[in-house]
Amino acid sequence: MDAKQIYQTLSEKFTGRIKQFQENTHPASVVVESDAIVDICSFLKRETELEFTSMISLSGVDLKDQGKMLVIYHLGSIRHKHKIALKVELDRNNPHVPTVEKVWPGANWYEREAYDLYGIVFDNHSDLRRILLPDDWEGWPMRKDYVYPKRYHTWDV
Amino acid sequence: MTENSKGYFKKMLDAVKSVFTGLGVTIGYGVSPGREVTQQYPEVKREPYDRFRGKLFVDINICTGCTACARICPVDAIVLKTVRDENKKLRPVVFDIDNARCIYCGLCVEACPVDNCLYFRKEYEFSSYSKDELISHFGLGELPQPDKPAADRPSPDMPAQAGPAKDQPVQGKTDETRKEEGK
Amino acid sequence: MGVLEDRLPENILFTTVDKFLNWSKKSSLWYMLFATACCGIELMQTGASRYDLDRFGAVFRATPRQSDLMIVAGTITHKMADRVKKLYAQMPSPKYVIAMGSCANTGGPFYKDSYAVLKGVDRIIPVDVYVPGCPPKPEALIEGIMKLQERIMEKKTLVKK
Amino acid sequence: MIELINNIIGNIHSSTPMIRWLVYVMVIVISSVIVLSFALLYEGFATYAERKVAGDIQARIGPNRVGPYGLLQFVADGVKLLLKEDIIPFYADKWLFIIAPYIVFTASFAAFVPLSYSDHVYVANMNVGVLYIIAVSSVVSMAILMGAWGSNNKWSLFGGMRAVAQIVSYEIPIILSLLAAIIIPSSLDMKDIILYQSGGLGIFRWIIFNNPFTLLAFFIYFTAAIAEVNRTPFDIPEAESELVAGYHTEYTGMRFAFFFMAEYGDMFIVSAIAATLFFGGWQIPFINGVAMPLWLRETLQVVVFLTKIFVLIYVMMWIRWTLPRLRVDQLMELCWKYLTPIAFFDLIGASVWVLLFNGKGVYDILSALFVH
Amino acid sequence: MAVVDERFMDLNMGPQHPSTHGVLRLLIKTDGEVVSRVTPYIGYLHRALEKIAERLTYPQFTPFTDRLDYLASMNCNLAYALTVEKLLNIEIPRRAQILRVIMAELNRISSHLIAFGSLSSDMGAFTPFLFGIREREFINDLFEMVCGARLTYNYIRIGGVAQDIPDGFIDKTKEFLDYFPPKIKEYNDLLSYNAIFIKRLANIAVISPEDALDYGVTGPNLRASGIKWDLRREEPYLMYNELDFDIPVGRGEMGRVGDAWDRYMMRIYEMEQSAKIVRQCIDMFQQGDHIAKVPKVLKVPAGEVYVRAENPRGELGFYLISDGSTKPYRLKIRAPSFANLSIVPKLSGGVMIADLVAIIGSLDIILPEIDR
Repeated sequence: MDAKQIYQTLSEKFTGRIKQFQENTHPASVVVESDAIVDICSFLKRETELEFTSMISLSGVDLKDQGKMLVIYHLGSIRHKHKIALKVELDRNNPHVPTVEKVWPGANWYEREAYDLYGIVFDNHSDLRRILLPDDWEGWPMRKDYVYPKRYHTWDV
Repeated sequence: MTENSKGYFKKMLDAVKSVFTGLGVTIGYGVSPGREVTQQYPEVKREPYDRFRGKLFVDINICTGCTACARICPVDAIVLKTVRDENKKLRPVVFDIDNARCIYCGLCVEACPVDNCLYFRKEYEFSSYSKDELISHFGLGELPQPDKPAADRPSPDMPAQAGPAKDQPVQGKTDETRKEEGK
Repeated sequence: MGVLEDRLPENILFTTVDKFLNWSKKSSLWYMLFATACCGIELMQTGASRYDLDRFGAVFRATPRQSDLMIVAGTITHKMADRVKKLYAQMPSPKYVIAMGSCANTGGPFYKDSYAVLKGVDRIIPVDVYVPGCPPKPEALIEGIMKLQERIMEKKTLVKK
Repeated sequence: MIELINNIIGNIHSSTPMIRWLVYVMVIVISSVIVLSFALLYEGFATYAERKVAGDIQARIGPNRVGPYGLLQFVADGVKLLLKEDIIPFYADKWLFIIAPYIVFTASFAAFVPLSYSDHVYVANMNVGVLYIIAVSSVVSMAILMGAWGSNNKWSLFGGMRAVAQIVSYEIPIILSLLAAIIIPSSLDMKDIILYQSGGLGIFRWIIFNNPFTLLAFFIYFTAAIAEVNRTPFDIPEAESELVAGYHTEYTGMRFAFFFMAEYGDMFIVSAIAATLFFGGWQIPFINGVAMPLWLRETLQVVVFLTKIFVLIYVMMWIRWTLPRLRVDQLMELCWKYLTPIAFFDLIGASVWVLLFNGKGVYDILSALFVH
Repeated sequence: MAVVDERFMDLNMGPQHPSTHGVLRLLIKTDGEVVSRVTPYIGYLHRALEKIAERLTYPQFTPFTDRLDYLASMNCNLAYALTVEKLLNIEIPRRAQILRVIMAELNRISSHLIAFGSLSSDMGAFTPFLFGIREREFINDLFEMVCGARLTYNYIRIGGVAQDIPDGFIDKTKEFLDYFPPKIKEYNDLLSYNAIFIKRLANIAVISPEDALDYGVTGPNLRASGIKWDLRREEPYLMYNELDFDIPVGRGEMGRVGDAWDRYMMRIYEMEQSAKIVRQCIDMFQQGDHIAKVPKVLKVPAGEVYVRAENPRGELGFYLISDGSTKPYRLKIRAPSFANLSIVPKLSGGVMIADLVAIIGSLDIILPEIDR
């Protein structure tokens, strides 16, 4: 199935919760409501026509100028060999999105990483801690307005 | 003989056989030391290939002071200061390369518009006791304007901080932290 | 050696003994198996068949307690820095440190733009020899070790400084 | 040694108690010094040899810078280890931590005593020599556990536990397989055992060739012996990739050196037992030594004995640098499911053989047949 | 206050441990030798590569991709170049494509050699590790010849490759291709089919196909689970669709499909295949440019792409958002080892400590790529 058909299937199933279809990205992306992400993901995984068996990647993006945060889920299917990106737009000041850990267990670490670097909170996540940076690190370094710290523990950064 | 006991002996035989196969491989090396591949470094030095990216050098006399190298350097290892001389030509008065920070990627050499101006030598043995020695200074240093001394250049290195004293006995307390680690 | 250290006058006998002690220290530099990043691979290759650090009497030990030399091979991040300090503290003196590669020297590629990398391992532990390169060739590392050996030979153990 | 003194100064048993005790003490001190220096020299060269053998097998050179051909490597290592700071971890159990290495070393060193290096060169001729060695070297497992527990380090503790389990288990196949050999000369005295193996061109009356069961017993013994001295593929107590450095993780400097030397000492001991019990000890192959002058014969015997030992040690090193290591449960499986039952049946077989052929070996039987 | 469960012992493995392949830290709950839970702690090598990418221009970032997975720098260079080229929409000259494939496959061999070697040294056999590095040196020489560095190549650039190959490179590569296959046989004799090695790895840490997909495991680890998924075939980039090579899939030769031995063996098979690909590429060589025309100041058109390539460790993906300037707006690196490692807690319930080492080794993770 190509991306257009996937989008149509989705918009039929989840009427009103799919916001937008962006065809010029590679792979084509579907912008969805943040509340619906778990339903959509489990639908995408279960449906035999789609069968997105694995989550390839999950990335956070800081759109500082628009006051938004993006979470982008790259999904792929081994059987049907198609790919799609799901996008969720979040409020930059209070980014919250439900976790998809239950759908793909592999999402666990990706979500922790997005939390670590962007401060995006994944609701109902089983173990939301910093993953790359030390636990006592301050700030969300991948945000565009991040100021580099001057000192860490007993030495200069 | 039951199937089970057959497996018992077969497994044993297979194991012994595979062990001896492995021993056969190693004894081949063990008895013929001529197969060694060691290059005895200080005596035998393999000449690096022509493209080897060793220490960076500048032919400062043909440098046009275009600063292309300093701009492309992803780690700011090149500190370059230029002034215009009486002929309105740019002269590099300060050209420092911090070999301790250089990542030997070769981007600067490719960016340099003058042939054989900035180039890698095949030199790689220049370890030192201090970090300052690793900075190579190429700048012309002749300063037409005496109001800009060489010490003015931004020091790329902060002074090394004093760590714990050398040969300091480590007993007792230092292990507390180790204990917490459980290691 | 604690009793005699730095106490004896300088004469031929003690200087010779000193030389012998230094010779034994330099000939048996057991390095710690401590590698973080790219340089670690070159460190392994230096210990492997073609360059064979064992020729110099240098073998690797897994535990800091039995090592004399810490070759900081690779990037040290702030998260790792405390561990490096601890490992250094766990080594019995006399102990030596070689900073191998640009990352350990100054932070190297991550000097400018990284918030997470320690800019030079000499900020947390004393370094004896800096080996430049990114990563240094195994030959360069061996040269660094030989330079350290020279330095060890110059040191005085028993004789007054 | 006592016999030697007797020869020199007459029968000391007839002298006054004072002199007798003095001589005893002197003898003990001198012989200890001789054995200790021999053991240390051997251990130094063994470490050097290990590195050279590893070098050969791995297509590299090994130590060659320190002294001619790197021969002084072990001197440098030893002196350096002496100079190292002596760290006793803060939370260690200090007494256990301190004495464990000495006990390990003493146990391995004490096993050098009853060995018979030649017809007349030996320290003490015990009539229970084999038993004594087995008994003394079992102390090692206790001392290793002491050190491991004393270090108060989890990796050390794992190493110590593994070592004890392993050494205690493998003692059983070792003793069973040794029994299969011992019932042929029916003596525990090293010298008797060696003398039993004389004749037959100095090679065919070796116990290993006595009957098929002794041949098998040797392989069982050798496998179990490698486990007994904690070497690859059975080096799980100090498995570098799993337990950092196992039971000696926390040891520095000279204390570590004692552990290290004890390992090589143990290698010598198990090889010496194998050489004595299976390979005719100091019996010189193919040469009839009776006609030689005494000093030449003795020297040759010592050389032959040491050669046999070193060949076995080389095999151990060769195995070490070839094989991967077993997991701890697989190690136990090998011991209890394979080696112990087989050794047991082997012992029965050997006993039956002795009963059937009245203690005669294959060589005796065949030569008797051909003479007729 | 936290409740301490006294049945279990907390054990901290790493960040400095001989077999964690870098600075991985594993917090292990054990009951004796049996592991009940493993929590990996990563980030000890987090160098903020993604942040650096946002602050550097596109060509400037290429050297940093070398340091992503330094065992396969060429492949990382390649994936990054492919990503930027996708946005730039430029045609790569044929010669550059062939060169890229040769370099990527040679690097795959050298990376798998380390995987092979480090697993063997984790299993306690040190010699195969050195043999692996011995062959790797040969490839390092080839790379030094072509681009002047042994490990961090910075050779595959946006638009092509940095330099054309020097004289003699083809001959030397052919020499390597003749030299290499007999060595694979040696590895198999020495290690792959060794009974101890099989016993250590077969049926250990079986990854079922469903789990593999759920956790996003890719590369040889996925193929070992029986799923024939190789991006070189599924989404052919460069000229992989013209090349003839097999994709080895785990068959459970020694145990179950997807066990540690299968994962190990995938790499041996893939080395053979890569050698085959290089040989084909050499025959296909043709004259031409080594790099396409790329402007000196590179402005990449605005857009979003996710491009992935088959690295030795799995799928390396770059998600690039460009805003039309000279610097990336966001560059997300999807590292294969990151996903491969995340399955470790799932795999390691009820295994033994020694198995844990086997699991980490057989997954062949590399830390700089995980931590970025």
